[in-house]
Amino acid sequence: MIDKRVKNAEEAVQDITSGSTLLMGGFGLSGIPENCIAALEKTDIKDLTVVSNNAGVDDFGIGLLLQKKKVKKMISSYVGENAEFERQLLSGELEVDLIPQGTLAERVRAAGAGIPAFFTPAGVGTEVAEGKETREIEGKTYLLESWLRGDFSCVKAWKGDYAGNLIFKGTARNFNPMMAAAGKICIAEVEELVPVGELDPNQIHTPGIYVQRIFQGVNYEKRIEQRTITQTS
Amino acid sequence: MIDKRVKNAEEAVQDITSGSTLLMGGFGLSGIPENCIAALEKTDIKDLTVVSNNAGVDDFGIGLLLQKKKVKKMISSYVGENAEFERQLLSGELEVDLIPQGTLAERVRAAGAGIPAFFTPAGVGTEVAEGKETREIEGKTYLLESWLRGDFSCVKAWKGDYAGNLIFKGTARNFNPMMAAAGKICIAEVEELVPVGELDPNQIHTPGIYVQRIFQGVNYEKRIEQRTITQTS
Amino acid sequence: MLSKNQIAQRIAKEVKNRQYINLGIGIPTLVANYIPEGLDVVLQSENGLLGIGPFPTEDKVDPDLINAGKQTITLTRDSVLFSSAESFAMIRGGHVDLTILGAMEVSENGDIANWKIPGKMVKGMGGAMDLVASAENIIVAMQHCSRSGSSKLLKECTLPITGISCVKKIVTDLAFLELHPEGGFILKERAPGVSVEEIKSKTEGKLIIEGNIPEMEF
Amino acid sequence: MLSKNQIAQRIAKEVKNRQYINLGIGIPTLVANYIPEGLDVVLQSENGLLGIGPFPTEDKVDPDLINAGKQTITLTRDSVLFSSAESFAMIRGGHVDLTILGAMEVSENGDIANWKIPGKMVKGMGGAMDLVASAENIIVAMQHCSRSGSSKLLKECTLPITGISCVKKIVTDLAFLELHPEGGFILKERAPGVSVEEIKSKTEGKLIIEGNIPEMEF
Repeated sequence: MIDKRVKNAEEAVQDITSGSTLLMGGFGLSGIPENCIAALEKTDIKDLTVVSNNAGVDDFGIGLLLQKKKVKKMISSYVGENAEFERQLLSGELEVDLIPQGTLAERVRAAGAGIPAFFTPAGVGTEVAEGKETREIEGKTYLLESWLRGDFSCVKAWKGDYAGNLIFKGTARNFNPMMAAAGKICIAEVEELVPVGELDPNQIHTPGIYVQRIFQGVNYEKRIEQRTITQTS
Repeated sequence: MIDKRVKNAEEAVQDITSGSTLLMGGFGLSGIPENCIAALEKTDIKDLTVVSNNAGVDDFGIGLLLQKKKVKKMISSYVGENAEFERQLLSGELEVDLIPQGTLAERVRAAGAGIPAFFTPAGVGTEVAEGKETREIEGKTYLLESWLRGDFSCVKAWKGDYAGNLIFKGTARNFNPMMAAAGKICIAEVEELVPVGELDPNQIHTPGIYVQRIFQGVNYEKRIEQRTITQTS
Repeated sequence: MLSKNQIAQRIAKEVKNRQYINLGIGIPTLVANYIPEGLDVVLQSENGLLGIGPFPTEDKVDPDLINAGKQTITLTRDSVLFSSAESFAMIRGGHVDLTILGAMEVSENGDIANWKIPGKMVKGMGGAMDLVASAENIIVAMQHCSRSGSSKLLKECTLPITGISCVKKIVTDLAFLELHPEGGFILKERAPGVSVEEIKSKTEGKLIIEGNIPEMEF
Repeated sequence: MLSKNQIAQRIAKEVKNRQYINLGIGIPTLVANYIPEGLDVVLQSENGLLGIGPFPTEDKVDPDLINAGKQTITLTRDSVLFSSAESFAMIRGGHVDLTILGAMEVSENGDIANWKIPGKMVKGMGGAMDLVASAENIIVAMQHCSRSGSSKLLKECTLPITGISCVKKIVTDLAFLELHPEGGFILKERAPGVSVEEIKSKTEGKLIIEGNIPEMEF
């Protein structure tokens, strides 16, 4: 067994340097690496390029890194409601690269899978296509998109074992598996860290080969953005 | 719940016509759709193009379809030991397209995922590259490969539910998930068919959206090609 | 004129048995409430879920179960969970049968604009560009005119577009229309109490009117 | 001259702690038997498994558990199962640290030929082309000469090649060699009792001999 355990988030992120490209799991605030974000917030790192489907909210998630001005560039599909984000963008402090969500997922998946480029229909005829190679294949037009790799990736799983095998829960899986595989160093934080042999080998979502460091996170807040409820009558 | 159940293999394959392209799950004889093959063997269908990592052995698996001269073309990565296969190939009755295994897996995956073409390093500088577009990306050369779609796919899972959700077992998963998604009509045979709600929604390998027909197979032989044993002392 | 709920209700009549359906944020989400009884359909959420259940009761709220609009939801008996890459593989691969989404503008050749307004903060296209580029069957829910009264069914979109030649049907507060394969909005039904003349005057793009145009039935 | 098992044994000394390793069919499979105690490594099987255990006892044989050579195997405590697409994603994506495979010929610039002999029935390349095109670290296990005595370490491969400029190290029955980045086989060690002269005479490609060449130690 290759033991991937590190003590905590601080140890896990300690060699992330300014200027790095960081891939982050999560959709909205669901399945985000809360502990890694908190640890990064405390460092002096800056000028990060952060690849994440969303950019958090003002006071949670990636929003915390934006508040501390650690992010030079966001690569996302939807940046949502985030006043500080908007301020930095309008003032020119922050660059943003907006990518169709499926293209983002596939570019990151391609990076982990060693596919440097692929054709996809999303964005054909739109400003997303500007400057990109297009090709007609079997009567339909496609854009050539390239892989999107990271120096580090930070992902959050439900359960994980010492060898870095991960299982996600519910819709908190989202971008986490692809981000894990596409980071040169993948840091996984989990709600429950178990010894090897406790997870069903047939039911692992992310094989440990993609994960370089794993630790059990603490104090998960799991904030909800839209608390929609069915009233019991 | 969209009920995908059909009665048996005969009903499932009844509209497969001569000249169809058929995608088949399995690696060697492991995880092959035994019931679908048996049902196809009994039909008058011929001139099939069969996409499968291997071609079975003389008297089992796809070998049974070869014996009955139903196959016009095999698209595989390794065709192994199969005397009838060799005879048909040498006599010109059978065409064979040999593809690197990872390229085969990815071409089929791409078909299911709506990616018409992608770059891959496998085969660069070899005869596999003949006639293919190459491109240097970040200092390495890649080949452009296209998706590989089927009119039908036949896959074999361990468990499945009425809605077509599938779980595979052990290394019998292999090519099955990709083949399932890449067939216009996917026929899934399972060892155990259960009502919807019995499988853990977090642990489905192939979501039912990819599966059009499902039935519980019978009389699985699960033949072993290399029975390697550790002697107990 | 139709209310938002009535637009959703009229769209729901286009849903067919055994469809996998992706519902966008806003009016499209409301369609789920009007899908006729007896139809077996499955709703897809692009953040990684097939089988979207109703909102949870207070005690069942789970931060690990949200839809693409980031609302807390529940599972159904036939739910399946998966990654975002798998989700868009389904969408891009044409496995989702019907896509219903909102629009700011649609052109007479089926282009759609729904992600960006010049001069306003751009929030991103999310999954909309993948959906419109991939789906065979796209129905748009929208208002026929802007608040200032200008038509949103145009010869050409004025806003940055999300996808080209992709919209098949439109339900607005005034009408149900289909896109002609060679261009033009075919008027199929009028909202109750709305005249053909009114629709004509509020449609900038080519409007095709053939025969008697019935009122919608609910 | 080394036996097949000794070739495997010598290759095993190149294995490093914490590596994920893909072993090809034949001699490479034997390497597993000689991996030094105390090294934590994981073996990958391209049909969808990390963590290959030993062959099963008679009562544990499972047709749903085979390796890429189609042999029945067992799982280890840290095994993970996955699809063929995921398996080659790992390989192509460079996540497998070490690939050990057999060869019929290797050229002095690191080209490898191991899948096809003209005139013989072609069985296919299986996963070999993906492995050699993707792996950073490839060790080849092979015989130095053919049965007729001709060298298999060549200036240029004569057989159809499997991959270009990819082999890093070679262990033959006669020697341990490394590929020079600018071409040529660097002789690093002799098999016990084999002279430099013999290796020289049996190597058609450029052989680089620097200083004293030690005998292998086991």
